[in-house]
Amino acid sequence: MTTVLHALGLTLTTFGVSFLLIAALGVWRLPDVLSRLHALTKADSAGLALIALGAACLTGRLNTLLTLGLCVVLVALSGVTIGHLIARAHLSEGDLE
Amino acid sequence: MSLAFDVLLAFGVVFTAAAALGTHDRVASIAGFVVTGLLVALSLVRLGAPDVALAEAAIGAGLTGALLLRSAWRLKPAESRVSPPIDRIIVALIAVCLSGALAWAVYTAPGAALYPALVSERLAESGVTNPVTAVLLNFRAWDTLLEIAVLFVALILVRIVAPAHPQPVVLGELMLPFARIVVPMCAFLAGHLLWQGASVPGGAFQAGAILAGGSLVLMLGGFAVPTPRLLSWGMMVALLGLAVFAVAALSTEALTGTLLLYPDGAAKIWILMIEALLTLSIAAMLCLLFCGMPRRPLK
Amino acid sequence: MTSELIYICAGSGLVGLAFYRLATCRDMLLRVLSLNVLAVGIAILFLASARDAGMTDAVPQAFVLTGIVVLVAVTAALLALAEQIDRQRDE
Amino acid sequence: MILNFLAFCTLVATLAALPRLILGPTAADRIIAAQLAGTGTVATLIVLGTADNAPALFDAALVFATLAAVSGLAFVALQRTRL
Amino acid sequence: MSDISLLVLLPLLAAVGAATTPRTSGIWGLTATALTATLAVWLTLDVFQDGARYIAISGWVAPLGIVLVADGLAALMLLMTSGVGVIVAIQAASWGVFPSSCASKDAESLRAGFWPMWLATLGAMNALFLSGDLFNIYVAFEILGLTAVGLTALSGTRSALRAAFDYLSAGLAGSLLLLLGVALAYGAIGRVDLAAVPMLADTIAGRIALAFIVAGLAVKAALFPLHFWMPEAHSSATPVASALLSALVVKGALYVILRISIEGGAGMEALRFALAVMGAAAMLWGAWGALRATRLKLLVAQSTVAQIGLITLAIGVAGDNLQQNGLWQAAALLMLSHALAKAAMFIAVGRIAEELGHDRISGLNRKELRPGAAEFAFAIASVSLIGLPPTAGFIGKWILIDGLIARDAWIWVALILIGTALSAAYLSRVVSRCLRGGPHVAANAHHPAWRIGDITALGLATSALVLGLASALPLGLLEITAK
Repeated sequence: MTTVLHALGLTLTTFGVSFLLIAALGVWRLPDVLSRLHALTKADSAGLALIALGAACLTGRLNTLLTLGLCVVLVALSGVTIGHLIARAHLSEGDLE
Repeated sequence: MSLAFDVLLAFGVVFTAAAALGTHDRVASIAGFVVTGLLVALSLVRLGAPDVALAEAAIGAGLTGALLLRSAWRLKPAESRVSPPIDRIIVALIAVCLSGALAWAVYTAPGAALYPALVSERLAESGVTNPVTAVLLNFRAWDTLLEIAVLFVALILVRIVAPAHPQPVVLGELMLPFARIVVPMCAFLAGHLLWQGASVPGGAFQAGAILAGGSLVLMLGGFAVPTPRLLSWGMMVALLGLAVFAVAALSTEALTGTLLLYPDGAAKIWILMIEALLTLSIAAMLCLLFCGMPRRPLK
Repeated sequence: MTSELIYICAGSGLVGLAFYRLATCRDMLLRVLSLNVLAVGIAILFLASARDAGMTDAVPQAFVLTGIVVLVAVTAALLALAEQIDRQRDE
Repeated sequence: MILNFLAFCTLVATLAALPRLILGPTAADRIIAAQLAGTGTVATLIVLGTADNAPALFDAALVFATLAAVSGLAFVALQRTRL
Repeated sequence: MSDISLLVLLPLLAAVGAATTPRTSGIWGLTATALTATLAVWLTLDVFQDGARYIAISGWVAPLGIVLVADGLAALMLLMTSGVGVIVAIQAASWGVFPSSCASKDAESLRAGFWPMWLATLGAMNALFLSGDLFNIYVAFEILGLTAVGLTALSGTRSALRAAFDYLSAGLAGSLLLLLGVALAYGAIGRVDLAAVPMLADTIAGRIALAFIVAGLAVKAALFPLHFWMPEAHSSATPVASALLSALVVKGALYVILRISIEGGAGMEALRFALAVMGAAAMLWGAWGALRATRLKLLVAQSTVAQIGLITLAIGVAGDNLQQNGLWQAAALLMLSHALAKAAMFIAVGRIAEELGHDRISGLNRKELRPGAAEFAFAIASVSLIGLPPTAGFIGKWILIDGLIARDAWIWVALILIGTALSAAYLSRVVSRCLRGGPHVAANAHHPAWRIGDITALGLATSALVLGLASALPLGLLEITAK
């Protein structure tokens, strides 16, 4: 049981980290603001959620689950909100500046 | 592997700091500085100082970042005038020598620390089990009292200078769910940090900073307009911190005959009470430092 | 000890960087930023020299914590002054 | 060991946002980069906490996540509030 | 409740009170300043009778805890601060203490800002003088730096704000240098209380730490060549604020330099030599600046640069007190006399500028205006600064030169004499114009009116004079050391 959980945790974390790496690559290489934003919000919240899930499996304690879950919710929420605001400002003004 | 992590982190800290200081674009400077703050907080975690890391993340990166952003648009664009190259080369050489000398001095220092033994020996008498909190509110509470005085004085200085209140842009309806989750989260987290600060990393300063962050969300989202009335209430709470801490110090002296020596067995209660009050007061002070003071009550 | 050395290098690098910027730049915001970077560098140096056998001494931690809070107060004051200077220049 | 490597990779992802932060060209790009770095730090802390088996770091990660939300909001809300 | 803790906490509490109720802040201010002065006198009497006193805060002794030390030097400094403070507070009260007496909006806003700042300055300086811990000194300096900047920015003009910004950033850089020194000291010997300074002076890493600490203090004390922020800040503030800044605030840093130099013992000789050289350079540079100044306030501010140089020179050549000579006592006495004279001078300058409507030196002798009490006070203060008998400045210089001659250190004697001659030269630029009477003044010239400023300036200047006659008192107090 423990080894299965461990293996699952490692797999999930690895997936999460690769998501983050892809997000970083996207933000770096994609051509314009909106596509970069796309890369950020998707990969970013998915990546963190996977990492948190993996970490929860690896530590195997339930009380960390709450903390990690709150982390994910907060980051996803701020990612969504701020992404939306940036996009809106970007579309209405041409650019924030 | 862990070594590679440290090397990359240290390099990242210096690199982001250089990027933040090297550009004349305001947003780039500030964003760079915020990221530097985050990476520094990470390195503080690596250095085994999670209390400080929490404070650096909350205050150093979060609130300082917000303050800098407030000012960025009110200040003139950065002057691109630079010193002549000769000057810069000389200064750069001096800076390199300074860093080298500093690194050498710190690295070769014998580091015969006396404190850890003393702290662990006396931790039991201090009333709390988190050594950092014990140092801050018992062993060296005098420093903390004066530190609150620093915040107070900065507040009065800002009141004298009276910068304009920040005017956030209207952000629309999506702010409501955001604030509904983030603000209670901040309040909860502040209480959590305050309570657990007695035993594990956390404490009044971190909690106060988080609380201030929550109020910032309310203010920036347009949910709490800084009216003069609200600001005067904030001012009262802010001033209460120093007043009560000083009065508490005097009363400990009246009770036990020694300044800031808490009565026998009641140290934990005293420390928690003072910390709870300081949390509110620090939050109010940080908030007011960000949003400016009520104008002086002139007729 | 090696990992401390790495952070000592980073800390003194930050101090040197901040010194360079303070000496060569007149822009108010960048000066405030440089002072903040200087303080951060000192904090890292302080804590790197407080490591002993894997444990970090609590007293320097308290010092650095105090320093961080003091720094945000002074930064707020500096920025308020800078804003007011530029506002008066406009008028 | 694997977790240490994963922590390293997360840090790489955090730092990979920096070129965008420096290059820009628009303010929006820099804010996106800063947001990504914020998420990266949270992720790094979580992975580090797992690797060192130090759940205290998860609390730190939570604080970081909250603060990342606040500073991200500040970036957006304080744009163009010129005096 | 002991007098030592009240000396710090009472002004801080009163500062909170004054900030909460701006309308009655003057009452808070005057009462608290007077009470603090009483406490300082009380403590001094106590120290005279029973010797130095210690308080271990929280019951923890150094190095872990913080110990407050009240020895003769600290008591003298406390007395100096609250003495000058009381008189300057009386002067500041002319902005209106009671709500009914406020003349204008301007006065009210000055009042609302001034009193909390001044009270916090008082508390921070007292904390500084009593502190026996380097990190605690750093925190006290942060309060002091902010209040000093607040006092500078009080006038609200753009030049004052600009000066305040430069002052605050220089002050922050200085205190960060101090903090860096504390960090290095911690790395070197693992503790940061003042009693550890002699141990620091014994090792190379410790000496580097001390060098950083002293460099930070030198920025704070406006010691040449780190004084760049100071003349502008001191000359663009309001007269009362300038008096406090120039007379008291820079003394905080000088006091700590003196304290470290006394504690440091023989290991600090190189650092002391550097201090003496910097002091001598400051003396000459400040005098040069004062000779070229076109505005009266700038001249007085530049003279502060020179006088700080003289005091630092005295600290630098003094050696440590454990050896026979008492030259460091000359430095303390010079600090005291400079505090009184410089406060008198700034207030007098404020009055003169008020009567004339400007403070250009070239326009000082107006035909239709006879010299008044302020000019007279300026002249007395000048006498004390130059160091003519019977002032305290004279006694301080006498002890200093006497000790140096006994050591055959003729170069330093010559430098001090040159500095004295230069100070006579630049001060006579003002005095000769101010006090010129006779045919130069028109027959129908009127006398300036008497104001509170005349009385306070005269009071301060006279006390600088009287202190010379009663200098046995401070010198006796300085004999009481902690060990």
